[in-house]
Amino acid sequence: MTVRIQTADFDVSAEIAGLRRGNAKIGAVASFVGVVRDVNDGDPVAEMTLEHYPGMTEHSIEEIIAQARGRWQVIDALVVHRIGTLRPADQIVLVVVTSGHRGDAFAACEFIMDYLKTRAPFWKKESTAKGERWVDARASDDVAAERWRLKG
Amino acid sequence: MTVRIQTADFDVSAEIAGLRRGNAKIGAVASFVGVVRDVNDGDPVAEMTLEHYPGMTEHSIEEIIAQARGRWQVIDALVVHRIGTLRPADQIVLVVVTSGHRGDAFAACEFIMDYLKTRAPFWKKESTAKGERWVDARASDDVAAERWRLKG
Amino acid sequence: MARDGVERIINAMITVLYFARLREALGTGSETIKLPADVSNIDNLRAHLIARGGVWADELQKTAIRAAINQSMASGDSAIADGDEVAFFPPVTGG
Amino acid sequence: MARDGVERIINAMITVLYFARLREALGTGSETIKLPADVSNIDNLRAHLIARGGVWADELQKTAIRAAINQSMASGDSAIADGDEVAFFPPVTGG
Repeated sequence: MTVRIQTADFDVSAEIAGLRRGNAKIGAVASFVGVVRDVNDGDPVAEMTLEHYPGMTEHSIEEIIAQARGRWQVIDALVVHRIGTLRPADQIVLVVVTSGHRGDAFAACEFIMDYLKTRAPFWKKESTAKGERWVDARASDDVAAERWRLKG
Repeated sequence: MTVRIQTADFDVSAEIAGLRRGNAKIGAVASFVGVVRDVNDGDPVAEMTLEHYPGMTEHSIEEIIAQARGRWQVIDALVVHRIGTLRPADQIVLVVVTSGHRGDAFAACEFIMDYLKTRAPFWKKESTAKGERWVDARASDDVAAERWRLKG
Repeated sequence: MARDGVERIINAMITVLYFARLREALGTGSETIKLPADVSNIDNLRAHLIARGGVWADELQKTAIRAAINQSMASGDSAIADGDEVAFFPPVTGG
Repeated sequence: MARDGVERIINAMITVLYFARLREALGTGSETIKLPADVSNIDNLRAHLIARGGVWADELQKTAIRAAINQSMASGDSAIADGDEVAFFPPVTGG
């Protein structure tokens, strides 16, 4: 399991190659990349800044991955999350899950992403023409995380 | 929408970058890579050969993507599928879906992959110590494709 | 006109393709055949090919065999017409 | 022994961290405070900070405020002990 918080950008191919290295049991690789959009809640976004809680961020994501491993056949998982100042079209977060089969890889990848949105201590601040504003948590993210309680 | 059948390998980062280019409405990129495993049905696999039905393959995948677009908010989608001789750890197939939001991206990506496994005319032949053998279709793949009928 | 129509039907030709395990077992990947008068759909064509006996009977009697007409999945009662490209193949195993 | 125990409790210190909107509104990201005798859990600590009035009352009264103890999510009745790192922050918005 790998969890990295960094200001630098990441390369999806290189991260997948690193996670797969040496394991020929892997048949499925599910990935997710979150990207900065140029509009949020109707306003053009010029840039955003991501703040986090060092230490707790890593611990909470490791805990999320451990939960996914307990529910699905996961060979390995990687989360890279950027902090600092990002602009539209920049990559924000990468989740990669390797598994023997695609159903497990998809489910674990989406589960990790949904829980990361509601549990990992990151906060976004956007710069728009109206000034800076902290992004409010979305009820839809709580719903997305909550639905995993019904399964498994 | 992009559908490519090729013998050459693919680079996930480059394919994602190509699909995202110029669209700042994209907030979510879900990807899936299928990989050749070194064991199938208990036997070590030395290599495999993928045969397809030129023309019908492309049409059927375009149809699968069109169905996904009708069900979810998909900005764009890409499928690259390799043919010819592949070895363990080689990449076989890539599905990438871009969307405004992650729920749509994940669902459409998994739907395309599940339907591709049961509808797109590709056939795998494996080389094992026991000789060559055509891979049988899996009932689990039919189940995976069938469950999408219950939703939406 | 009627004469031309009869002429066209009598000379109706189709291409039949075979893939994967089926192609190997039959020893051919494609053939062009004159459409027999009693063949109007996939079930008829399959029966016509099974009547050749030998590997044709063995392979095409398998229930799992799929068919396509002009590169779209077809069922037993799908109609076949002059110039069509018909394909028979095992269940797909890509991805 | 009993004397040492009393000594330790009297001098109990905790670190309190504030993040994001809360950090900006309060004008501070962290402070080290002596744990008051009547503060044994998150609800008590929050009430103690709200009693400072002004922005402290305004911000920490918000129902959405989350808390963590030693980098694990905590609820109102989670116990606080000497040396703990306690954090208050708005709902998370990463990814």
